[in-house]
Amino acid sequence: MKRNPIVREIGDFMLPAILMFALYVQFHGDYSPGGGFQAGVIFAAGIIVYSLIHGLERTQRILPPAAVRAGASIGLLVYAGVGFACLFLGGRFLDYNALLPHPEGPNNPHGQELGIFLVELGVGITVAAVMITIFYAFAGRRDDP
Amino acid sequence: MNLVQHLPVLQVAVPLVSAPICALLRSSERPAGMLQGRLAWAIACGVSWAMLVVAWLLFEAVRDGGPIVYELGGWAPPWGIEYRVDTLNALVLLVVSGIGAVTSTFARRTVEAEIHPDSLSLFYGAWMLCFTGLLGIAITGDAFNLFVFLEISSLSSYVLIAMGNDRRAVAAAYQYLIMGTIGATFILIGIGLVYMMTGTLNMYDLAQRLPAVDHTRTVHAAFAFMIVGVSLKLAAFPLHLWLPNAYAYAPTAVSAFLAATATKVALYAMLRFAFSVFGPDYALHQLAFQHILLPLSVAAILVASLVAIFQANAKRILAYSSVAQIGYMTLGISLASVGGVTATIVHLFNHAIIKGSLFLALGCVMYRVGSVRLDRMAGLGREMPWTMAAFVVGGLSLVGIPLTAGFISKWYLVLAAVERGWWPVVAVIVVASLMAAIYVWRVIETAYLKPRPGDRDPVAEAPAAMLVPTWILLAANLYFGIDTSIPVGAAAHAARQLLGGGP
Amino acid sequence: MIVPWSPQTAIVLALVVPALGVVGIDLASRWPNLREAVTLTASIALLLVVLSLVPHVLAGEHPSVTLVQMLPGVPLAFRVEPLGMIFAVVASLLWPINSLYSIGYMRGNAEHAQTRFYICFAIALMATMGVAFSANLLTMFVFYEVLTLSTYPLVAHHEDEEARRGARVYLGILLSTSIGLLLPAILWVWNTAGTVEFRAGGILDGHMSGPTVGILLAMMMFGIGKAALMPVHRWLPAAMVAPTPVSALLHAVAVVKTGVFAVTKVIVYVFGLDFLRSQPGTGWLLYVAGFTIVAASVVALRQDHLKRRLAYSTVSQLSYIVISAALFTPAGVIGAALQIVAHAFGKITLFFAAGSIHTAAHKDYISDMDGVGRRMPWTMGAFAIGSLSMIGVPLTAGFVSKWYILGGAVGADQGFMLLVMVASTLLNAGYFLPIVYRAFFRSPGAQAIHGEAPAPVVCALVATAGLTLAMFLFPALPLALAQSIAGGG
Amino acid sequence: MIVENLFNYWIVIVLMMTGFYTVVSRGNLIKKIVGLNIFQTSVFVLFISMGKIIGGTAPILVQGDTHGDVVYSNPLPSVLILTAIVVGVATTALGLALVVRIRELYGSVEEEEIHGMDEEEAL
Amino acid sequence: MAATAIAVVRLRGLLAVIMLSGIYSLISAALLTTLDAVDVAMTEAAVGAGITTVLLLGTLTLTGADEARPSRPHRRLLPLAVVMVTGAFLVYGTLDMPDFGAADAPIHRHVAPRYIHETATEVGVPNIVTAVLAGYRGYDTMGETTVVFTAALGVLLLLGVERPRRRRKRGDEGKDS
Repeated sequence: MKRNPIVREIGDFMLPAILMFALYVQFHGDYSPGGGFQAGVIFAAGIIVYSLIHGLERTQRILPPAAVRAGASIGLLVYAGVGFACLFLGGRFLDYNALLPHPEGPNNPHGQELGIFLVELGVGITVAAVMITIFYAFAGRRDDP
Repeated sequence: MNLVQHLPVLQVAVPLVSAPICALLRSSERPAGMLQGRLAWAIACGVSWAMLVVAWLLFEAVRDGGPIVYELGGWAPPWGIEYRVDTLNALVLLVVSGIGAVTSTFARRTVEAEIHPDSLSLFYGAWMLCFTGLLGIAITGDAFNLFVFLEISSLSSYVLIAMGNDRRAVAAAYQYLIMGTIGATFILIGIGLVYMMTGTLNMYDLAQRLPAVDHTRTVHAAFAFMIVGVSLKLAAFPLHLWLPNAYAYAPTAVSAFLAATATKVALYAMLRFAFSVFGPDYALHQLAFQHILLPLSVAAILVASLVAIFQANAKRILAYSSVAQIGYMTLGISLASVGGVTATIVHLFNHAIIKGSLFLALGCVMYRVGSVRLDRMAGLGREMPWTMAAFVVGGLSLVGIPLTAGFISKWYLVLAAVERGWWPVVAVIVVASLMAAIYVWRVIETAYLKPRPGDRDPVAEAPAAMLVPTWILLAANLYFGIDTSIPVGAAAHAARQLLGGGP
Repeated sequence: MIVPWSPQTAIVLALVVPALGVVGIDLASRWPNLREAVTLTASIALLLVVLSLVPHVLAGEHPSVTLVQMLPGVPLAFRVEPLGMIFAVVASLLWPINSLYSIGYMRGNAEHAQTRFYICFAIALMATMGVAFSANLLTMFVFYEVLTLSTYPLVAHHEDEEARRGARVYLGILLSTSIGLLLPAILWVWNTAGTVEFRAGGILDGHMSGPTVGILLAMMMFGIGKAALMPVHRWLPAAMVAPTPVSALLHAVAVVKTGVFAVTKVIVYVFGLDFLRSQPGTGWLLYVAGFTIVAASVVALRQDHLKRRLAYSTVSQLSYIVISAALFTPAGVIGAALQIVAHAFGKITLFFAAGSIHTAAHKDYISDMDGVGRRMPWTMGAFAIGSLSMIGVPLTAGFVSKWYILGGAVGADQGFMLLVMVASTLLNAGYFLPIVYRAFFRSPGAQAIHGEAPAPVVCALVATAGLTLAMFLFPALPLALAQSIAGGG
Repeated sequence: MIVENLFNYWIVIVLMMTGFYTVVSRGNLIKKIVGLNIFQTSVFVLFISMGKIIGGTAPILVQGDTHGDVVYSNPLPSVLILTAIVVGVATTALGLALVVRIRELYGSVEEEEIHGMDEEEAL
Repeated sequence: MAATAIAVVRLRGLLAVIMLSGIYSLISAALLTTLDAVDVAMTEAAVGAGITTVLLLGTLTLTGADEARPSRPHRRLLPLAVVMVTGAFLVYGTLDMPDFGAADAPIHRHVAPRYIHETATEVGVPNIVTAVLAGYRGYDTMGETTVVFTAALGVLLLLGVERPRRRRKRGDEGKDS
C-alpha cells in the first residue's frame, strides 16, 4: 500500500480533514453528537491511516511512542485533576459548580461547561493516546520473528 | 477544606491517580528501568498504606456514626452517583486495603525477580488500578458504577495474571478474560433489566422501587442474571474453572493479592445485590434462592477440597482450597439466617487474612526455590524455618485450629448450621476441615519430615523484606483468632442490617 | 515479684512458666547443659506454683481468671476445682522427674533435634495445665488441640517412614474426633444451654432430655479421642514410635489423662451426675468402657513389643476411669479421680523401665528380656512395683484406686462392672507377671553384657516407684481432693 | 398485542445468543473474541431500545424549545452504553493482545491444542 | 443483521468473519441511529467498525488465518444447551417488559425527566447525553477513561512497544501439574 502513489495522495489529502473533524467533534460535543471519546477514536483512526500509508517508523518519528504513552496518563490525570480541583475549591469531587464563582443561585452553568470541557479534553487525550499506543503495540509486533 | 468529609472519594480517587503516575515513570532507556520500578513500588506501597488508614477512619466513623453518604459531583442521588459506606462495605474496604498494603510491601523482591525491569512501573500501575477497582466496587452505591469499577479491576487483574513466568499464565488469563467478560455482561444485562423496570440505577433507590414490581418476570430474570454474573466473578462452583490456573501461575505477589481480595469483593457484590438491592424477602422467600445455593456450596466444598488433596503444586492446592472456602461463604448465605450471613462475613474477613498469609509464605518459597512443587519443597522446614513456620500457622488457621482466625469462622459456620438444626451441613463442614487438614499436612510433612531432594541446592531463609509482611498477616491471623471483637461485631451488625433483623 | 501473690497469679503463672521455659530452651539451644537446666528449673517452678494452689482448693475456694473474651459470651477462662487440681498436681509432679529421665535417655541414645523435643514437651505441659484449669468447654477444647499439635512433632521425632505413619494415625484420629465430634457437640451445648461453662451439677438439666442426651454424650465421649475408648484407641499404640520419655509422660500421663480427665469433667460439670442418672440412654457408656477394659487387656496379652503391651494396658486402665465415672455416682467419681493418680504413677514407672532397658540393653521385645532383672535390678524392681500397682495389689497405689472403684460399683450394685474388674485384674496379672518372672528367674543366656541404665534414668524410675508406694501409705491428699469433687465442684 | 410490542427485544436476544454461542462453543481464540463483540453489541442495542420513545427525537435540546413540547428519547441508556462500548473495546484490545502472546508461546490459537499441550506438560 | 451474525458463527475463514463483524457493527450503528442514540451510533461505528476491525486484522496477521474444525462433537451440545437456556430466560424476562417505545415506561418516568428538563438550567449544555455523561454521571466517565487506560497498560505490558525481551524463566515450574 505504501508503494501506491494514488492512495498516498488521497491519504495525505484526507488526513488533515480527519484530524480537523476529530477536533470539531471534540470541542463541539456540547452542541452536537460526539465528545472526547469519539474525537479520540477518530483522531487515532487518522493516525492509523497515516501510518498504514507512510509506515510505522515514520509515524513514530512524528509521534514518538513514549510521548503517546505519556498522553494516556496525562489525559486521565487531567480528568482526575478536575475532580480534585473541585474538591480543593470546596465542592464535592467533580462538582464543577465549584470551579467558577457563582453568585446567582445554586446552579452555575458556566462552571459546568468549563468542567465538562476540561474532562472531555482529558477523555479525548487519553482515548486518542491509548488507541494509538495499542495500534503501535500490535504493529510493532508485526515484523517480529 | 476539610478532608475528612471527603474520605469516601479519597479512598478510591487517590489510588486511581497513583496509577497513571506510576505509568508515567516508565522510561524508554533501559538501565533506568529498575530505579523507576523502585520508585513506582514506593508510590504504590505508600498509597496502599495511606488507603488502609483511610479505610480504618471510615470503619470507625461508620461504627460510631452509621452509614456515610457522599454525592459525587454534588448531584443528589438517584440523578448523580453516590458513595455509601455502611458496616458491611466498611469492613470489606478494610480487608481490601489491608491486604493491598501488606502484599504491595511484600511485592518488591518477587516482582523484580519475575517481571521484566522495563515493565516494572507499568506493572505497579496495573496493580494500583486493580486495587482501585476493588475498592470502587466495594464502596459505590450505584449499580452501573459498580459495573464500571468491576471492569477496571477485572481488566487489570487479567493483565497481572498474564505477567506470570509460566506460559500457562497467559492461557489462564485469556480463559479468565472470556469468563469474566461474560460475567460482566450478564451483570450488565441484569442492571439493564432492573433499570428498565424501575428507571433508576441507585442501589438504595432500587431497593425502594423494586418491591412494587418484584412479581414481574423481568425482575426474576434480572436477579438471575446478576447472581450468575457475580458468581462467575466469585468463582462459585461450578463456575470456578478459571480460578485454579489463574492463581497458580500468576506472579506470586499477584496470587496473594487477588486470592485474598478479588473473590471477597465479588462475594460482597453478591450480598449487596441479593440482600440490599432485591431484599431478603425477595431473594430468600420469593425466589428461595438458598435452595439452589446450598447444594452448589456443599458440592464446592467437598469436590474442591478433594481435588486439592491430589495436587502436586502447593499454589494449586491453595487455589482449589480457595474454591472450597468460597463454598463455605456461599453456604453461610444459603443458611438464610442472620447467623449464617454473619458466618459468611466473618469468614470473608478471616479467609482474606489466611489465604493472604499462606500465599505470601509460598511467595518466599518461590523466591528462593523457584518452584512450589511439593517434591521441590521437601526439607524446607530446616532451610527456611520462618517461612515454613508461617505456612504451618496459616495452614492450621485454614484447618480451623483454635487460637487462629480460621477457628472463629468454623465456629460461626457450625453454630449457624446447628441453630438451623441442619446436621448434615455440620457434617459437611467438619469433614471438609478434615480434608483441609490432609492437604495442609501433605505440605507440612514434606517440608519437615522429608529430606531435601538431591538435585536441589540448599537455600537460604527468605529476606526480611518478605518475611515481615508475611508475619504481619500471621500476627493478624492469631490476633483475630483470640480477640474477635472487630470482625465478629461488624459482621453481626452488617448481617442484621442486610437481613433487616429478618429470618 | 511485682504482681502481688494470689491464686489468680498462680493460675496465670501455671501457663506462663512453661511458656517462658519454651523461650529459654530455644535461646539456650546451643548449650545442652544450660538447656536442660532451663527445663528442670521450669518444671520445678511449675510444680511449686501448682502446689501453692492446693491449700486454697482444699479450703474450698475455686480461684478463677478470665483472660480474654474470645467470642461474645465465651471467654478464655480458668477456674481451679478439685478434679483439675489433682490432675495438675500429678502432671506437674511428674514433669521434673520425667525431665531428669529424658536427659538420661536422650543423651544415652544420642537422639537428634533435642531442642525441638524439649520445646514441644514444655508446650505440651502448658497445654495440660490449660486443660486442667479450664473453666469452660471452649477453653478446654482450645488447649486440648494445642496439646494434640504440640505432641505431633514428638511422635514424629524419628522422621522416618514408620514415624511419619504413626504420627499420621495419631494426628488423624485425634483431630478428626475432636473437630468432627467434640466441636459440634460443644456448639450444640452452647446452642441449647446458652453457656459452655463448667458448673457444679451440670448445665444441661432442663434444656434437653431423652435419647438426644445419649447422642450428645456419645459425641462427647468419642469426641474426646484422648480417652482412648474403643474404637478410637488406635492412636495410642501408634504413638509408641515416639522416644520413651514421650510415651512415659505424655502417653501415660499428660495426653491420655487429659482425655479421661476431660471425660470426667464433662460428665460431672456439663451433664451433671443426677441429670445423667435420670436420663435413659446413657447407660451404654458403662458397657463400652467395660468392653474396652477387657478387650484391650486381651490384646495386651498378645503383644511381644514391651511398649505396645504397655500401651494396650494403658487403654484398658483408662477405661477404669471412664467406667467408674460412668456410674454417675459421687463414689464413682472419687474412684475415677484416684485412678487418674494411681495409674499415672504406676504406668510412668513401667514406661521408664521399658525405656531404661532400651537404653542399656537395647531390647524392645519381651521375648528376649530373659534375665535383664539380674543385670538391672533397680529398673526391674521398679517395674515389678509398677506391675503390682496395675494389678491392684495392696501396698501399691493401684490398690487404693481399685478399692474405691469397686466400692462405687458395689454401691451402685453393678454386677457387670464387678465382673469386668475381676476379669481385668486377672488379665493384668496375666500380662505383667510373666515379664517380671522372665526378667528375674530366667537365665540371661550368652548376650552382650550390659549394666544398669544411666544414673538419671534410674533415679527417675526409683522416684516414681516410690510415689506409687507412697500413695498407698499416704492417700490423704488425693482422697481429700477427690471427696471434695463429690461434694460438688 | 404482546408479540409486536416485544418483537424488537426478541430479535436482539436472538442476536445476543448467537454471539454468546460463538463464545462458548468455538475453539478458536480470535473467533471467541468476535463472538464476545457481537454479544456485547447486541446487549447495547437492547439497552438503547429501552430508551427509545416512539415519536421522540435524539436527546439534544432544540433551540427555542422552552416549554418542553418536544419529546426526547431517554438520554441515560445512551450514556451507559457509551461507557459500555468503551469498556468493550478495551476488553477486546486486551483479549487480542493475550491471543498474540498465546500464539507466540504455544504456536497455536486453538483452545483444544493448547489444553493438549498443557496436559502433556503436566505429565 | 441476524444474517451477518449467523454467518459469523458458521464461517471458518477468519478474515471473512472479521469483515462480517465489522459490517455487523455498522448495521447496528445504523439501527442505533434510528433509535435516537446518535452519540452511541457514532461511537459504535468508530469503534466497532473501525478500531476493533483494525485490531482484529492486526492480530490475524500475527496469528493464523483459519479456524480448525472442532474435533469433539460434545463441544457443541453443552454450549448450545447453555445458550438456549439463557436465551429462553431472557425471553421469559421480556414478557413483563413495558412495550417497546412506550412513553409511559418507568424508565422514562423516574430519573430521566430531570435530565431532560433541568439540563438547560443546571448544566447549560444542549447535548443532554454529554451533560449526563460528563456532568451528572461524570464519575462513571472517569471510570470509563480509567478502563481505557487500563487496556493501554495491559497491551503495553503484554506486547511492549520496543522489541519484546520478556525473559522466559521456564524452570521446573514449567513442568508442574
